Amino acid sequence: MNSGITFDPAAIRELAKILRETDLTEIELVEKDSRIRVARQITAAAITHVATAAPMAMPAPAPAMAAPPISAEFDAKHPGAVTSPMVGVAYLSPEPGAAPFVQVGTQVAAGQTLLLIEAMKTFNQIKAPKSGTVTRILIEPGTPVEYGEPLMLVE
Amino acid sequence: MNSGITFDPAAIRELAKILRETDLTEIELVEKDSRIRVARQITAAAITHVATAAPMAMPAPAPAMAAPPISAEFDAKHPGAVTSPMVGVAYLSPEPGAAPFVQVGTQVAAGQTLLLIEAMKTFNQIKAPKSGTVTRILIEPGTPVEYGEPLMLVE
Amino acid sequence: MPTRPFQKVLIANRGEIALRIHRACQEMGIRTVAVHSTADASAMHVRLADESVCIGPPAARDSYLNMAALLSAAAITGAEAIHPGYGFLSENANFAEMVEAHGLAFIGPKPEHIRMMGDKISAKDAMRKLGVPLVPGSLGALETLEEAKSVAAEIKYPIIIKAAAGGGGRGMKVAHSEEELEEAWRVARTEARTAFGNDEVYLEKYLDRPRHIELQVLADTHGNVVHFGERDCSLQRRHQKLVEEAGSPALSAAERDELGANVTRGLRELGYRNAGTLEFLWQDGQFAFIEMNTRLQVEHPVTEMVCGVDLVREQLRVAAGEELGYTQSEITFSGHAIECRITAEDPESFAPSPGKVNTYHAPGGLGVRVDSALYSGYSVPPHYDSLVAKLVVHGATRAQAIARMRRCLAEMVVDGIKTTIPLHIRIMNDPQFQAGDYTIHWLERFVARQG
Amino acid sequence: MPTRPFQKVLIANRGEIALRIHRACQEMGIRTVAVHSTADASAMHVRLADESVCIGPPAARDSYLNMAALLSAAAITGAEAIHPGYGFLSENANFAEMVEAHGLAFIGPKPEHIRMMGDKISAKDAMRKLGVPLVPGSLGALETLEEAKSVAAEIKYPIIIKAAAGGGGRGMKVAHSEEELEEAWRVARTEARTAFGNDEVYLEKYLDRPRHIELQVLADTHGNVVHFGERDCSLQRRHQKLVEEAGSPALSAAERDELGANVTRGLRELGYRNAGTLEFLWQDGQFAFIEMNTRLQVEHPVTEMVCGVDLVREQLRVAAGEELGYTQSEITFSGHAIECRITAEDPESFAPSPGKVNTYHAPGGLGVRVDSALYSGYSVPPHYDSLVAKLVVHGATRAQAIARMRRCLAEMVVDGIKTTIPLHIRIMNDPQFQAGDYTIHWLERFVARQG
Repeated sequence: MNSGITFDPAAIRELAKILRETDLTEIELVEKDSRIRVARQITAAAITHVATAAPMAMPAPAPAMAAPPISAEFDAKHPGAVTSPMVGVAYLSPEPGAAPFVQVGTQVAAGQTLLLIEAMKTFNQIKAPKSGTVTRILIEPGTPVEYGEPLMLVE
Repeated sequence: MNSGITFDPAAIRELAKILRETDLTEIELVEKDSRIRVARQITAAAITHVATAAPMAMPAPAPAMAAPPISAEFDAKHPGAVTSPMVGVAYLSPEPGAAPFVQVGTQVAAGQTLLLIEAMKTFNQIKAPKSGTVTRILIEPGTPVEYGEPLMLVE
Repeated sequence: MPTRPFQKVLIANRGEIALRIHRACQEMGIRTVAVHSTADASAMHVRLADESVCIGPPAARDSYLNMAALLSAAAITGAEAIHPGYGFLSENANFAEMVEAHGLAFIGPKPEHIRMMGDKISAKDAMRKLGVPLVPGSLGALETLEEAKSVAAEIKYPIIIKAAAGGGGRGMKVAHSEEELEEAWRVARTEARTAFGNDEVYLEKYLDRPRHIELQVLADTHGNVVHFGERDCSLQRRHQKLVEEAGSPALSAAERDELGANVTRGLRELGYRNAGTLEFLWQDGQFAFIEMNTRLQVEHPVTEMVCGVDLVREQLRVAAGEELGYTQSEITFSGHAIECRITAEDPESFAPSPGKVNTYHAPGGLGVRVDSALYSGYSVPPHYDSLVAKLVVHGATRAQAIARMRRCLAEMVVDGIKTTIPLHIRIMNDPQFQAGDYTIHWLERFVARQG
Repeated sequence: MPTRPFQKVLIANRGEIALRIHRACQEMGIRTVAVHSTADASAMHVRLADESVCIGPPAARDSYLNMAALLSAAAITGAEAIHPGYGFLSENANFAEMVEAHGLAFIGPKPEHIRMMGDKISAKDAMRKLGVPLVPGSLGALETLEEAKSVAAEIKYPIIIKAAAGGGGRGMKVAHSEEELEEAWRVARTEARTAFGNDEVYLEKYLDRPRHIELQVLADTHGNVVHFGERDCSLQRRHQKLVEEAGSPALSAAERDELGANVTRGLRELGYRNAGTLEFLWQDGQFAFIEMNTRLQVEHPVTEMVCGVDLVREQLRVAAGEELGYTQSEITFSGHAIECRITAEDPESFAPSPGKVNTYHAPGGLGVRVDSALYSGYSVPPHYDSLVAKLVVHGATRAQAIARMRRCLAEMVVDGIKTTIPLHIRIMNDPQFQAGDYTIHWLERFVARQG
């Protein structure tokens, strides 16, 4: 498989079935280096429609900044998410052309610098909140980030 | 399994059941390298509230005419209800001082006159839609009635 | 005719106009009686009125058109006057007569004027006598080509020659210049002779790209008549107005003033009473009377926005015998107003879309007015007109009014049913509309182009 | 200073004023950047803006008051100008300086004028020099009783004698006539000597029943200054305005014009820029300057309603370097406007009532404006000001405006949280309010009486 990830379709189907049967909206399983997460949005019942109609009927929130950040799909509440403590522009390396602070797969210690955010001409070091492995980098170097935006996953 | 994750469907179903029973929205179990997380969006409670909020929050309908009819408590959909086919003033006897057409307890045949409604200087005979006993008279003589208002119960 | 304000008024209508009338009454301290069919028991005006009477089943002929029920409802509630709104019985002279015969005030014109204007021929005759402009042309049949040339030169080309006995397009020929006149004259006469056995023809100004421009008038019972300027209602689809403006992007103040002086003089002579609207076709600076509506119109808010007048309040005052209290010179026009009629229809197919409105959110802010009986949770019944909201904006200039309308249409939410909001957005974004460059044919083509 | 319109403006505020600014921008074709705390992610202005940036957690000091975050947000979105609204950083001279230091336009006055007016003493000094009226009285200490009599006769009774070294009410004595003056003079001096060891006293006009009247001004960067008349904001509770009117029921047009001429002359001399409001106490025909607000005010809509101006549009134009394009003589006043501030508070205890609004329904119709960021399903966050809606009406007369406000308050629905709508209904129904007979003390007593 192209990404090197193998998975068991039957297991996922079984989880989906459980999801349907149980009214759950999310199941996440983690074991060693593996993780499976299945989720479902409830849309079936007519009542739900009314219940959610009010907020849904209003205009959708404005796009966050000019280009929607690629991390939009990731929830800032992800347990491994490192979120931005400020508005600014994110950089992955200490200076242009230099090697990045971390890459996917890098083992980091708590307090280790992960990236910089420039705000008001100041470069602020964003540090790992805990030890772990960088499993995903959610921003492109040089792009703007807003407060609370997920930057990396450290798990 | 090729993803290296094994799971116990029964355990997940049990967690789902606990979730429902306890009103929790999320349960996460971690044991050594394993983690199970189940979540459910609560929509039920909000549904009822929002669904009925809109109509209830609006001003109540204006009182029907100057004095609310005493029949307000009775539903026009009562199976024995004789409802007014017009707007006008109801009279229970053919002329002032005369005996009423019917009283509570009167046995009536289908088509028998129950009362008069005056509209546009014309006295309209309101007839029993079916045979039965007058079980309740819902209007006072000389009072206005609106279209569809229950006048008597014939059961 | 009473000389004191009304104490209680019955509103013989439904929907947004019933709410409009209720609001005006309430602001004047007048109690309101809402009448409604069983389908409208939870309507906004029923909820807000001081009293309500259910007058019949959903079908309008048994409820809102049921004269006996309306008069009975007025009798049992002690209402002194009836406001008919628009549509339904508003232009029914018999109803107006019955209302007055029952000792109630009809908030509208005298029955004879409703009757006169209800017949298009008698209306045109009356207007001709009063000196109101009709389509210019020869008054009768033309004897000679020379006579035709002379009339055409006077009213200016293009002209149309029509068979006096004609109909269905036969015997009708257009000439755009004197060069074309002779041929048109001959062909029209030949066709007329062939088709009707009568070659008499007459000649009229040909309006190939007219605008629909109407004039709002108001008269009290003391001989005072004023006008509140024009509305441009050219944006129509199947004779239904969709967008209205005050003033017209095409008309000059001088043209408006001249027409207004002409019309108010005529109506004073006629002894007209209460509000009314004269509808004209307008092209190349010329007005041609089409008909007169002897009632409040759907689009009256645009006039209110530019003149700062409350027309329903004025109707109620005039009907109670009050004098206007102002003259034409005190009526001024400020800025520009646009109304979008939002209907419960598919914005492309125009299929009706009644049903439950889950969420209703009206736009707000400066220069915005919404006349709507919608609320969150209300069900639009399938039995009546599809108009659910009138979104009206005012701006210092027409461009500012359009910009404001665009932002309001983007803010407005009517969720659960389809509405024409998307169509209005497309209209407001159209360069031709923005340039004010449209005729009564424009919208049909615009809709076809989009579809 | 740019001389072309802005392309993109950052709105450094939240709630109804953020929406107000967004609307003005959108109608001018200016793109908007909404900034918001995490508590406001689903706010109306965030939903409607062209772009949005989350600038911090709920606490205002870390979000709406976070200058670095605001400037970073402007930088990463390419905004050219920042509108601060009211409250938050709107009167922070340092912020205005930082904005300009970053090459952006600050939509407001020059930093030095914000600073000058932010200090009450320097503001009063400036106004005295510019000839704007302050509380009349002796400029310094009085030497003799004769001198006191002479000043008192000039400024008219009642007067108050105050200890020059005073404070806390000691050494302050009121005299309502010359007969009372001598005793007041002696007692005040004795008290002053006892309390402060210094018997120097001065004398001021005593305002026992003042109204709060303020004047809206606007200045461009080309030396043009105009005023848009007064607002009467006397209805206050704990220095929070609840109801505002334009114009004041107490002020004559001549008084307004005289004050306006005086103030605009002064501000022209000062080189003031953009919008501002001078607040005065007013009693017996005399104005006494209190302070100047160097920003847009909450109650600006009542001015817009009577003057037909869009003040936020004007702020944006002026900040972009445009000329006003009109003079004082072109500013006219039409009818009367009233604003009710509707807050998420218990109408009797004034306890805050944030939370979910199940149904929001704004009143509509003629002469009604609602500025609110509420919508059905929105949750009012507990972190900020409790203002949730400004209900503004316009009428031909004050009585008509009050009648309109009453019917609007009855139509409005904010279900799920408590609001001050019931209090506003009581105020509108009060005969003293209806007579315009109130001072800055009236509302406190009214609330106490009701409770």
